Formats: sequence, structure tokens, C-alpha cells
Amino acid sequence: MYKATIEVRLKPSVLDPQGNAVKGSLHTLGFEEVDSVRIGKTLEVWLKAADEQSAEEQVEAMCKKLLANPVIEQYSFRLEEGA
Amino acid sequence: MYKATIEVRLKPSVLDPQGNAVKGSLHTLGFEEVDSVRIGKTLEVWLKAADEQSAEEQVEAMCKKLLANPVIEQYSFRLEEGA
Amino acid sequence: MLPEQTTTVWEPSPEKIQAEGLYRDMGMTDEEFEQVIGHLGRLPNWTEVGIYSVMWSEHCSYKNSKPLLRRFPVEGPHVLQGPGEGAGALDIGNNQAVVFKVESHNHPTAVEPFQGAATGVGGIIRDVFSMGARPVALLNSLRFGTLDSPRVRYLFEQAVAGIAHYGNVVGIPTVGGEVEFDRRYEENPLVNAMCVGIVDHDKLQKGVASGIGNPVIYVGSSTGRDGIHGATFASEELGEDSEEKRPAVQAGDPFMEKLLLEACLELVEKGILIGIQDMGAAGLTCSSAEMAAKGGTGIEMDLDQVPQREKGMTPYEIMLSESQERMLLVVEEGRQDEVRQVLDKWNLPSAVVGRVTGDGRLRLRHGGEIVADIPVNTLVDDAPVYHREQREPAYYRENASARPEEALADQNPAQVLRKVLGSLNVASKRWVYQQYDHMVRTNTAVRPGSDAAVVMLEGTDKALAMCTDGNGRYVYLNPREGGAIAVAEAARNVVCSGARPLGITDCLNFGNPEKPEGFWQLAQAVEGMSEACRFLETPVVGGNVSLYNETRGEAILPTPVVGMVGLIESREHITTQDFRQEGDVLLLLGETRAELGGSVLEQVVTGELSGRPPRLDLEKEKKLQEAVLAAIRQGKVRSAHDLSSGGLAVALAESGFANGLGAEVELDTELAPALFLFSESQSRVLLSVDPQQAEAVQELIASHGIPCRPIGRVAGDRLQIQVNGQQVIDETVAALKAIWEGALPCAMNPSSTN
Amino acid sequence: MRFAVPVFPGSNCDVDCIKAVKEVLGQPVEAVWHQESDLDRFDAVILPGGFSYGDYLRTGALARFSPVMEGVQKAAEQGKLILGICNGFQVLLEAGLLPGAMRRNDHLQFRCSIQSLRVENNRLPFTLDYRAGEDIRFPIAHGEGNYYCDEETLSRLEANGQIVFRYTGENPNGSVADIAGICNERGNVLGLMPHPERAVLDWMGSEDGRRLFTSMLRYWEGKSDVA
Ligand SMILES: Nc1ncnc2c1ncn2[C@@H]1O[C@H](COP(=O)(O)OP(=O)(O)O)[C@@H](O)[C@H]1O
Ligand SMILES: [Mg+2]
Repeated sequence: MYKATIEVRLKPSVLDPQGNAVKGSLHTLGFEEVDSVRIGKTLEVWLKAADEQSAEEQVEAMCKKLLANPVIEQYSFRLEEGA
Repeated sequence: MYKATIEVRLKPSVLDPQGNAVKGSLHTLGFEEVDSVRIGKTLEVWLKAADEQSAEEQVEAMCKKLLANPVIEQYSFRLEEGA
Repeated sequence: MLPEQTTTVWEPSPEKIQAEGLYRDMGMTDEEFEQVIGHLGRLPNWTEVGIYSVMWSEHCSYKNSKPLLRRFPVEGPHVLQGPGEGAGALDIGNNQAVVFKVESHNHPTAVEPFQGAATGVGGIIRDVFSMGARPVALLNSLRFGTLDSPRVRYLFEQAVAGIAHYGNVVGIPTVGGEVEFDRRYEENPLVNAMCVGIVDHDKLQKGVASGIGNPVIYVGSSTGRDGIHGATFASEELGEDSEEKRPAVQAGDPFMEKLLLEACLELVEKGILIGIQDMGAAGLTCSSAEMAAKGGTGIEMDLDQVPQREKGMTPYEIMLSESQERMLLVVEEGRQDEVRQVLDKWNLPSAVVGRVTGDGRLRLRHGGEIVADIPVNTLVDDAPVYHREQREPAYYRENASARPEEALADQNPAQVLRKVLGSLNVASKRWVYQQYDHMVRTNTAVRPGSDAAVVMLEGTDKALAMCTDGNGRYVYLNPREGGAIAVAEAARNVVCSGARPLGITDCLNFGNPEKPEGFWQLAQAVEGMSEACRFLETPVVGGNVSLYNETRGEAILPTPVVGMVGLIESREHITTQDFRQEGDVLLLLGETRAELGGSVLEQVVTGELSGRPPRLDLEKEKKLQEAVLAAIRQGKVRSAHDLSSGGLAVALAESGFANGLGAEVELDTELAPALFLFSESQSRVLLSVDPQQAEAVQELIASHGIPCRPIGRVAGDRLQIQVNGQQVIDETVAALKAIWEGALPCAMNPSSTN
Repeated sequence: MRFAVPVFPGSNCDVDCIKAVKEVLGQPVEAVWHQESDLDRFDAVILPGGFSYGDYLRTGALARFSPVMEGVQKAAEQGKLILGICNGFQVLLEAGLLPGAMRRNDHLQFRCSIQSLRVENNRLPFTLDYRAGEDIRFPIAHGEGNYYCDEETLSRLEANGQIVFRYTGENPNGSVADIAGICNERGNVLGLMPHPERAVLDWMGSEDGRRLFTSMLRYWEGKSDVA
């Protein structure tokens, strides 16, 4: 069993209204030192695979096909064995 | 300037409908080896702070106060300097 | 912290632009480039070429469709504002006006369905509140490929979610719309969104820049690199390289829109504004140029003052960005602070970015230098106009001899009724509209699911009825007839809910106008629509054109969409399609002929599209509508449903679903049962009336010269239909409803077993 | 009885709540801007539906830090009636005035429809005018109404009669124990996902919401008589 931790983020040029709103609230709460906030998704995917390479290929394919929207998002992931 | 990468996840005891839906879609797409999927948030917060310890304290406070809801979520974060 | 620059800036010199024909990449032709040189008296720089190319795109200039649009009747006793502003306005009495418009977001949706569809809704909302009106309802009209393709399911699901999300967050009810599926929309879906608003006459705003020296204020989201060249993009065919154009898609922020909406209406209430316009297609370029052109003035802007989301943006990028949720205001000099106070209260970024000038030029500064200097009228008034060639297509001639009616005559009515109700173009669209908040603002009296939606006019006894309608199959078979039918059906829907039709907005979704056959379709459709509008006294007060809806040379079905608004004089008149009482008499109004070209029956049985669509006699249509409205206003009608897709059989079934009521129907006809039951002859309506009133209603209808015959009564929980003494349909309403309700959820979730 | 309806940036049912109070009760009602923290002049507070702060981060999470929430907190402690509808319910959860948390609907779609509910507790200031166990119909309109609490909290809610409304028939969002609305232990703070203010006139599809408002007034009148 492998565990892939996939981070999906908005591309830097895409507006992140959610991040802006959270930044505003942090300022109101007194965290004035906050300069910017961007919010993305983390997906933890557990999967069976023969070996690390095959796991990596599968996760790459999932990201491409479903998990990230290449029009506005970019992704990266790391793999761990076991769990 | 510090960058905090904060991961906010649903507690393991809380059902994750979105994760389940993604798992279902992955199966439909032919990724039958996927065993489970959990979805969380990643927040990237850039902030000014005198030193690493003060940055850490601030981020800890933000998480407690606002960024995670302790009823259903847990959080962890890492800090980097620069950027 | 601003994100680092993501693209390297490389701006070619004016000489290079000319020598290498670089303007062509922006969609500008060689002749148009020559015209630009003529207007400027010199070579344009990169920014200027960009500005001309978006202003002269079809989306902004209507260069291909302008000569046709002049055919639309745009005047009438109620018209307060015709085409030309953000949206049209019609008088509805009590010093109030209804403001409405429909707009397409087809290409952005094909590329990024959620954001593409969502920002379409955002844009049309801004068009309406930039008139000073409070938006009270949203509608939409959707066309997608068939749902057996996973890609189409994805597009459809995401587009609906995007539309829902935007409207729900802003808090405007989405009360109606229509959806059709056809493989000809597979690669090029249509998303047309309509917004309806209400304003007091004296609060009606204009997008005009007047008063030399007055400040020009930018308000809303900061400007990023998203959506650059969206307007040009919307005016081109979708090709293989559309993937490359993906950065052209904008992301929306409905929360920002809500703040912008409330703040702008507060400014309108305070009477501070001289001019207001939203930054839609071609962003800052189009809004500033149009406001100046309408004011007969110029505008000078300092682009360094424009709030920016990314570092190092060039003048070209700032001017062409289509970042969402932005407005441009012109106010009287000296009142900036008052404006500022309101905008600050709503936490909205704003900045004075320029001044109104008297020299008729759009002049831009950046980093202290003048980076563009263009006579405004050459952008707006002198845009090229093309008179395209028309040619009647071969398929149209060939279809003259096709007789789908003959092939369909001996279909078994009971079997095809099930098929028709389960076909996605007839099936319940609940899966769609239950994702829309259709009740927020608590004025929705008729929710989605009837012929038209009804929204109460607060503080009066009146209400507005509204709907969207289009039928690409009829229009394909005969664009003129089909165009007229789209208007007539929309009006009939509104009449059936108790309203007098007031006027329309339209969106012309067609293929490439440079192809003579495509242009013929467009011209004919406009002709038919114009004729119907003139006849039914429903002027066209606004609209939108979306051409080049083609992929790899194959066009969509030509799809003009009509958004109709009608006025209900008293809430007592509000009528729905639902049967209400057992024993009520069913009256069929209008004539039924064997007309099945482009019908649902043809589609379901043969999968073909052939013959001619139903004929429309506008004289009869008008009389029918007057008759139905008179009966409703006399309080004699329990339910009214217009006969459209699927004809009488579908109308009978649908009318029973809400309250689980069946009907006993006996028909005498010379037509084969399937022809009579599924014919889509126009100008027909099904009424249910109190038996005590049946005779009076029959007389009333007959006095309008409209055939009216009793065909049975509302009864029990079965739909039973006899034709010439033979039982042809006998089904429980529950079973039919299950088919009708289950079809779309099932198509969207093909792997599920339930 | 004076009602306050706090308005957050992004609230969109504020006007509906004001209309309903006027329509059903004819009592004075005022919109209160979120920056204002003093609610002393009011007898009851209705936190309206909508998307306060865009519902960004979590529903209700950013609104709870508005100054007006200090006033709401105080009013709750004073035993005044606090009604949170839809987004208002979500704000009350985030503010800790009610236990539990909200998740996305289990089917992941926004859902707008008229839903059947059962009145589980009719001994509350908000439900006096309903019969115990009565079936009623309220509209819903939300994307995140999937109420969650842990087992222990759930049994406490059950034991104290804090579950006020439950969905009957289809559960439209996957909420724990079909919960549609809950109150605090004291019974003066109610949060529910359905919209009673959308069910107060005959043409709205249901008039069952009227009695929620009339209950509040009757309770308040009873209390003021005693005082
Ligand atoms: N995209 C949509 N959004 C909202 N409501 C819709 C949509 N599509 C269909 N509906 C609703 O479903 C009902 C039936 O639609 P339709 O079959 O197109 O009606 P008609 O044939 O009378 O024009 C209408 O009330 C319509 O408003
Ligand atoms: Mg109809």
C-alpha cells in the first residue's frame, strides 16, 4: 500500500478570492503581519501498487485526469510506502 | 518573511463525503487500486515575524482561532524562511 | 505580496507588427489593420493594436450581425431603454421598469465549465445593476452534447454547478431556464444567462462619461492577467489550440459581486453617479471607450492607478484583462469622497484612474509615458461592418420533400409516450434546478417546473412572468419559421402563466458567419424573430450575438434563444400548468395537424432531423394568446399549459405530475393516433377549467376565432386516452412520472444502480 | 417585541427575514450592520441566511468574528431569543453558541427544495405554536447543511430535547440523525438549516413557517406579562 499526498493549488495568476477573504479576517483578528494567503487542496490517496514507480505513474495519471484542473490549477505530490 | 504551509484535515472519525466521491470517480476512471481518499485544505500564509519562534507562535494562534475548526478538523504546519 | 510575473513581456515594435502581420494573431485582418493606420495617421503600437482588435471583434462591435440586428423592432410604448446600454428597460407602471438581458458564455464554458458558466452569470448580473436596477431573477438556456459521453457529463455537471454557485452566493433566485441535449453541441456547449431587475424610472442609469474634468473611478476586484483576449476568443472558432488559450479563462468571485451590487445600488440611491458601466468583454478598454463615445467626450487614464493583482503588468495586459467583478464609474468632480465612503463601507477596492476630457480621445499613460492615444469614435462608431454573403443550404432544399410524418404514423402511442417522457429533452430538469436557490428574496410565486416562472413585484399586486425559449432543431430545418416560433412559444409560455408579453431579449448562437450557408441561417432567423416580435408587440430591448460556434468546421444547430418578460396585472391571475381538481374539463385550443419535422417524436424514434418544422400563423397565434389571457383574467382557468415539445400527450402527462392527477381523454381525429398525440403544431394550449365554467370559456375562446374543443376531464391517478373510441394510452401517472423524473439523474450517474 | 437582523457582507436573506417579521408579526425589526456590537435595544436576534464573507474557509467561520457577534453572545447570555437560519445556524456553530459543526452535503450539490420536517420539541420559545411530532414543510437551500457532532454530543442533544427539527422522508444533506435544527441547553438559541421565513404566505408553497415567528412573540409576551 502506498500513500500519496497530493497538493493541488491555484496557478499563481488565478484569482484566489478565498485566500483574500481569509487574509482580511486574519488582519481583523490582529494578525497584521500576514502578507498573503493562498488556499489549495490536499488529497491523501491510499492505493495498492506493485512498486513505487507504478504507484507514481498511477498518481500522476489521476492528477492529470481528475484531481487537478490544468486550466487553473497545478499539482505536486509525494509518495510514502506502508501505512 | 516566513511562509507557513498549513494542512487542515478532517479528523479521522469524521466522514469525508468529498473524498468518497473522488474515490468513486477514480474507480470509474479505472483506478481500481485506490483504497481510500481524504481531502483537506492547504493554506500558504506569508507573514513577517521577528524570528522563527515568533512566526510559529503566530501561526499556531491563527490555526487555533480561525483556520481549523476543532470539532471536525485537525491541523499541522511547517515553516520556511525567505521567499 | 504580488505574485511574480508569470509571462515574459515581449512587445514588438510598430514596424515589426506591420511587417510580420502580428495583428493577425489577435484576430485582425490586413484590411482592418490598414484602417487602423488610417484612423491614427501612423502605425499603431502593440497596446493600440490590442485595443482595436478587441473593440472590433464580433463580440464588441457586432461587425457581422449589425446589418441584421437593425431589422429587430426596438420601439414600443413601453420601451424606456432599447438595445445599446447594459440592458434594456420596459415600463411596468407604478413608476417602475423591468430591466433585463441575456448573454452567452459559450466558449469559456467549453474550456473551463465551472468558472466559464459562473462568470457568465456574473457578467449578466453586472449588466443589470449597472442600469441602476436591483436584480430579482436569473434564468438560463443551456445546450450540451448527449450525456452518454463522460466529457459532456463533466461539462454539464460543472457548468450547472458554476451557474448555481454564482447565483446562490449573490442571492438572486434562478427561477427558470431550459436545457437541451444534442450531439451537435458536443464540443461547443451553449451557456446563455439572463438576468431580470427592477428599477424606478428616475433611477435608470447610463454608461456615459460626461462633464469635462470629472473623475473616472475604478471599483471592484484588482486586475490580473486572466481572460486576456476573451472577447476575441469568443469570436473565433474553437480549434485544437483552444487548450493553449486556456489562460483566457477568468475566475469569478460572487462574494465580491454581492458587495459590488449593494455598493453600486447604494450609490444609485444617493444619486451620485453620472455614468456607470461594468467591465465585461474587453474589460477596461470597452467600458472606457464606450462611456466616452456615448458622452461625446474623451477619457484619459493613468494605468499605474489601476489596482493590480500581479506584478509587472503591461498596458496591453491591463487594458485587455477580463478580470471579473469590476465597474467603471464617472462622478461629479468633488464628490469622490462621498463615493469613497460607500465603497469603503462595503470594503471594496477603488481608485480614481482618470478624467473625462473634451478632446474625444482615449489616452493612456503608464510609467509617466503616453502608451496609447486613439480617437474614441474610431473604436466604437467606425468599427468595420461586413455584409456577408448568404446562400440557401442544400439540406434545406432536400428537406422540402422529406415527410417524417409518414414514417411515424403507425407508432404505438403508449410505447412512444414512455420513450418521449424519458428522453432528456422532455424529462424533468429538476436535477438542474434543485441546485439553484430559486426562492431567495421570497418573491418567487411560480418556481421552476411550469411554463414560465413568476416573480412578485413587491409592494404591488402585480407580478412578472419570465422564461427562456429556443429550438435549434426547428431553426435548423427552417430558420425563419423556427426563429418566429421561438418568440411565439416564449410569449405563449408567459401568457399561460397569466401575463401579457412585454418584450424580449435574445441571444443569437450561430456558426461561422463567413460561410454563406451559416449566414443565411442567421439572417433568416432574425427575419422570423423580427416578424413575430412585431406581430406580438414584443420589442427587442437587448441581446447578444455569439457566432463562430463551430468545431473543426462543424457548426452547432443554429440556436437563437429568446428571453421573454410579461406583466401579470393581479396576483389572482397567476396560473400554472398543474391540474388542480378532479372533474375539471380539459379544453384543447388551436388546430392539430400532422407536423413532426424536428419534433421530439422524430428525434426519439428515428434520431433524424428532417422535413419542415411546424408552421406558424402569427395571426392565429396572437388571437390564441389574447383568448387565453382573457379567460385567465376572468378567473375561469384552473391550469394552462402550452403545447410544445412532445405535443398533446406530453402536455397531458406533465400537467398531472405535480399533484398526481390523471385524465380521461377522448379524441376524434382523422390523423393516426401517434400523429395527433405527438404533433408539435403551434398555437395550441391545454386548459383545465371548472365544469361550471366550461361552456362560458368555450364561448369566450370561440369569440376570438380560435378552435376550442373539450377533450375530457381531469380524473383519478391514471392517464387514459382514447382515440376514435380505441384506448391507446392507459398508464398510472406515478409510473409516467417516475420515468420522467428518473431520466436525467440516471443519465448523470450511469454507474449507479438506482 | 423588537427584532434585530444582523447583516454581514454576503448575507442575502436579511431582507427576507425582515419581511417575514413584518408580515407575520407586524413587530418592529431593524437591519443591523455587522460592525455594530450593541444589541441591547432588541428583544430577539435573527441571524439570516446567505453567504457571509463568501462562506470562504468554512461556512460562518469568518462572520463569527464580526463585532455584532459580541452583541449576539451577550443577548444569548441574557436569555433573549436568538434564531439562526441556514448561514445563521452555521455562524452560531462556529461561534460555539450551539454544539457541532457543518460539513458539505453528502451528495456534494447545493440543494433547493421544499422539505418535510418533524417538530421534535414543541416546548421551546420557537415551537410553542406547533403540535408535538407535527409534520411540517419548510424550504431548504444550502450546499453545506450536513450537520455533524460526535456521539457523546448527540446523546446529550437527544436527552435534553435539543433536537428541534428532523427531516422526515429523504434526508437532503446527510446530517447526523436527520437533524435539521437544534437549540442550546437553555432553549433560547435555535439554529436550523431550513428557511421558515420562506414559508409564510399562501403562494410560497407552504405557510408552516409563520408559527415559528408567532411562537417567539407569544413566548416573549408571556414572559413580559410575568415581569
Ligand atoms: N436550466 C434550467 N434552469 C432552471 N430551470 C429550468 C432549466 N431547464 C428547465 N427548467 C425549468 O423546467 C421547466 C420545463 O422546461 P421546458 O421543458 O424547457 O419548458 P417549455 O417546454 O415550456 O419551454 C420550466 O419551468 C423551466 O423553467
Ligand atoms: Mg411550455
